[in-house]
Amino acid sequence: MPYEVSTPVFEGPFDLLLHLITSEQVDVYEISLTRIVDGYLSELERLDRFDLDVATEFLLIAATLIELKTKRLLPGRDDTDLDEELQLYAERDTLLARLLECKTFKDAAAELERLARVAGRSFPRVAGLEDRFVDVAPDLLAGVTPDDLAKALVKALTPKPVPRVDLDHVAPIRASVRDALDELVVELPRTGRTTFRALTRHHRERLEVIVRFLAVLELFKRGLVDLDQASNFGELQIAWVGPTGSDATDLSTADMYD
Amino acid sequence: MATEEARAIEAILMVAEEPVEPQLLGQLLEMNPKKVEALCSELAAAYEAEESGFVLVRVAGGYRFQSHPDLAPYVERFVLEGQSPRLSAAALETLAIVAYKQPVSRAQVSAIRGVNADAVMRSLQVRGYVEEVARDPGPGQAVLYGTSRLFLERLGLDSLDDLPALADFVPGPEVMEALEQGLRADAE
Amino acid sequence: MATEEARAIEAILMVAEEPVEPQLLGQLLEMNPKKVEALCSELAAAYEAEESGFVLVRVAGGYRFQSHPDLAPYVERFVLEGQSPRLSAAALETLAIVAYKQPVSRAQVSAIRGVNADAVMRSLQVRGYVEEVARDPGPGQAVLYGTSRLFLERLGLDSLDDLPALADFVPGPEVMEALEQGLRADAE
Repeated sequence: MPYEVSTPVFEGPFDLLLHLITSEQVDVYEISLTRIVDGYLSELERLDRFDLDVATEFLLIAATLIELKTKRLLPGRDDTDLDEELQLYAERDTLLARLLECKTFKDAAAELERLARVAGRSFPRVAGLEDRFVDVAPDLLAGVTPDDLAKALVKALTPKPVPRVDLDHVAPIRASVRDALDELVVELPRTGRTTFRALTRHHRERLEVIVRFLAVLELFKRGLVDLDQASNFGELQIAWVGPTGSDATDLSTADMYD
Repeated sequence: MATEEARAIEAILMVAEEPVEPQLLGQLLEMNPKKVEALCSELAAAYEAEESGFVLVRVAGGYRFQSHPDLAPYVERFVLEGQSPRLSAAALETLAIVAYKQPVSRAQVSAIRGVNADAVMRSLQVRGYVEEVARDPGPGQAVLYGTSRLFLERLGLDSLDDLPALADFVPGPEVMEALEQGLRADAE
Repeated sequence: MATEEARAIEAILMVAEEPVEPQLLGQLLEMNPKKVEALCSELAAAYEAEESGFVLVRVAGGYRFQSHPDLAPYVERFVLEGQSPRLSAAALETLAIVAYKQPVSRAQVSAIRGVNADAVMRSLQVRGYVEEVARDPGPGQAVLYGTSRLFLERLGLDSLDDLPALADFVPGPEVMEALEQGLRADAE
């Protein structure tokens, strides 16, 4: 099976976020968004055994968190675009609402589990009809045709569907982060120094920008690029510091995004 | 002492393979289903008082005999197999969403869980806990899912009305506050 | 009043589908089969004294609960009016496997269906659609089953040769999808 749904790590992005926020080690009043973002990023690193559709959701939430974090780092809001800010709050509220929903069903699931465990201690009687009543019983084959029988056999011989994660709906962005990395290790050594804005000028989709951003972060983590932001709202400067001659750049561990 | 009707109920439940609805018992015994329910309660109480090894329970809309939960260790030894494997946390959460939101589409379930729920939904369907109950009348006509009778049986519930109220699980103010704090965008 | 052992016997017999031998009960309860027999007699007498709607009888070398003969008219009505008159999908599939693969053992049927088919096989046998036709000559000498004459009659077939050829039944789209998904998952 390609992907075991019940991994010991987090089932989904909300799961992780819930854990990070409500985890006992974190004092309610001292919750640091930075730590949450860090937790997210480190979980992203562990995603190598996950499927891409899971990773995508993680990325989306990580991106929202990074946006929130960026906002929080701002000294004042006088020069902030009000629309942008409202949108950010709306996103935050959506996230909050989804988290609450997730938590609600998590707790409901625990109760269902308890009910099932209690009920599972009692076994039903399914003995069915005693032989002496069989003659009384109506003929169960009434209305069943030989064709029905053949169809039933075909059905019985058909392998039961193997549970699998359907990735079709994420196909268009399937290899985006991987692709972005591949593009960047070719593009960056050539340009040497550039800005994030320049890197994403051809990308209109929000998700495309996010995966490029994550690809840049990945390169930064590997020490292949230097990042610099001269001022708040300043352009994110990206400088290639890895080896030149892109073929030499080993991205094999970036398979985590496949 | 035992009435003919109570004895007939015992006899019928002894040969039934599934929970028998009080309406059906009433029809067979030519008596009011309410009266049937009262009789079944009396019978259940009598078994309880006699410390019987079995119980008479109402589940999935009907009555049936079951082994007493106390004696699970013995019965488990006898049954050996048959105990269905435990559901994963993912399966349980998905099942909870279907149970409370039914009728619900796969896409809606996935949206709530934040991960694609297709595989889990399919395995719940194969196990018989979840089934197709309708089609979305809107465009696309998505298949809508609900819980099955087997789900009720496995949880020992008489009907969906017996599910604990979802409101009971809505996080309390301290969790809300924690979540809000965690996502605060204000500058500090 | 009720001893743990007596209660355990009640619990086990309540969930058993076939008569349970005193030897097996003794093994499960870690007690002498003779003692089991004595306890079962006591239980049977108690049900009798209470005018229960069921009886505990010794049959085919074992013990089982049955409906009380007095109440046969009610049980017959239940059988006629209460039971769903159609063969379940599981039963039909099992019957199809026996029809096309005969002679076939229970274990083989279970293997094909992917779930234990013993209970369904037994009910098909009780209904008279399936019967023992031979013994596997190999070790273990498993009982081999085939369809009965009654089965042919009910389906309006002259002989097994008249069963429709399987080639005519191209799997439907949903079956193809399931097959494909099975293959895809394997390939990954």
